[in-house]
Amino acid sequence: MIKVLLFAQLRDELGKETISIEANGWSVAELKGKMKAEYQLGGLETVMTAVNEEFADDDTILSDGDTVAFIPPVSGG
Amino acid sequence: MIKVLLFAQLRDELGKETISIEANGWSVAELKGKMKAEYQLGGLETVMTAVNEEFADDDTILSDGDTVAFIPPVSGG
Amino acid sequence: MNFNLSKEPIVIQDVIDKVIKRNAGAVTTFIGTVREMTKGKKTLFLVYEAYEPMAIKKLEQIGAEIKERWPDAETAITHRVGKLDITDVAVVIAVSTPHRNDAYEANRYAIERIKEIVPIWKKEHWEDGETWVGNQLETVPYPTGKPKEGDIRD
Amino acid sequence: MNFNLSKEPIVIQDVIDKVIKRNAGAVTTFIGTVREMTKGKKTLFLVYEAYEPMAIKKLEQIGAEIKERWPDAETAITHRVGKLDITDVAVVIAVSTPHRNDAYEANRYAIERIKEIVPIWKKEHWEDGETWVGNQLETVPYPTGKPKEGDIRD
Repeated sequence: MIKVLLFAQLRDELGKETISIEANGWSVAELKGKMKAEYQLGGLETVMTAVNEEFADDDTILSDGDTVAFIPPVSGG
Repeated sequence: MIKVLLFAQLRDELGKETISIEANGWSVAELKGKMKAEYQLGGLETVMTAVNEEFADDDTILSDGDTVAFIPPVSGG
Repeated sequence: MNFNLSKEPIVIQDVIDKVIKRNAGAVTTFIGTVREMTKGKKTLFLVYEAYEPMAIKKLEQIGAEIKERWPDAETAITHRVGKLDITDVAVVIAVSTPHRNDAYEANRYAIERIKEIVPIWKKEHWEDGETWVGNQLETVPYPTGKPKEGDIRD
Repeated sequence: MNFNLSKEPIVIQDVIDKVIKRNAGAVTTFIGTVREMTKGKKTLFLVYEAYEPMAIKKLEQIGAEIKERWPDAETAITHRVGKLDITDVAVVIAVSTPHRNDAYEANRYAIERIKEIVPIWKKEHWEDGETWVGNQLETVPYPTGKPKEGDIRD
């Protein structure tokens, strides 16, 4: 299983902070496609993605136990 | 009388903080000449001069009651 | 612990103390506070949310990047999370260096990088609603998750 | 009293508090501390002397100059006088503005102007002697009152 973390407007949109998905061997792009298809999560083409707390690109392959976070444009500071 | 204030190395050189001089109607340049001739005060060509707490140039004419300060290059901050 | 998040009000002096050194003649701080008016709209309060472990890692990374560019610099950053009122301190960045130009430049580098890579989000609460502020340049409220093109740096 | 001299240690927060405003999102501070090593020479302590009434006037003038260039800026400056040990705070400049770029630039303007026009002098005490530091750019010890040509800005 892959743990997916959602923040800010993404979390508000989905109504939950974390979900678990069977996605072993998927790319980040495939996971995004799934999030869009199954959860109607919008705007994912403009969010950054972190895998295990490091930024990752759409080609990154996921493994069981990974934590994926979708990072909407940040606004700290 | 004109009151003359000395700071930092100028004061150390002269050995006193203030002196009074009869200099009504003199220019700042004339006062500097007097300080050099009578007190052997060196380096006055590179100091700034303040008259009554405002920077003044060598042509400024002094009047009785004025306070003149010789301002060596500053090093605050 | 030069890089951290705080649920409590930030004590500015504590952040400064982390970077004071015998050979640092210059310390700059940047203090971000909650501003009441933004483009004519009145903010009541803000909520900052962070992806905490990653946010700390990214703050540490900014410190490492500064160290690479300005080897004598010492950096400390504390970012607040939770609810903040007007004038509350959201972030404190302190940088010490032997000479002052570096202290200004490294500090400015830090705030720019925070706005690019640190996973912290701000939700603005106004009299008539609330919105996640969505681009890191703070110029465009961004309720849909999709920044407009042509946003310019503040 | 946003511009003053202090015989006692400067409380940084007090200077910052003077510039915090509801519409100031950014505050920068510059904190000048006493550095131990300068060009390989070890400082034991410093003494700052000021032409006090004029120094305060000139600090106020810097505040007015900043106000002219950055009308939304609020500035406070406190400079220490007397004996200072290594790491003691010599000067604190706090500037608040609605947007951060201005806060950095106005702050930097203030420190440059202090080094040009504020009648404050620093006497360095080393293990083997003491000297009035004589050019405002802090690059040349200046025991004779006559700066060398070609000094460059720090």
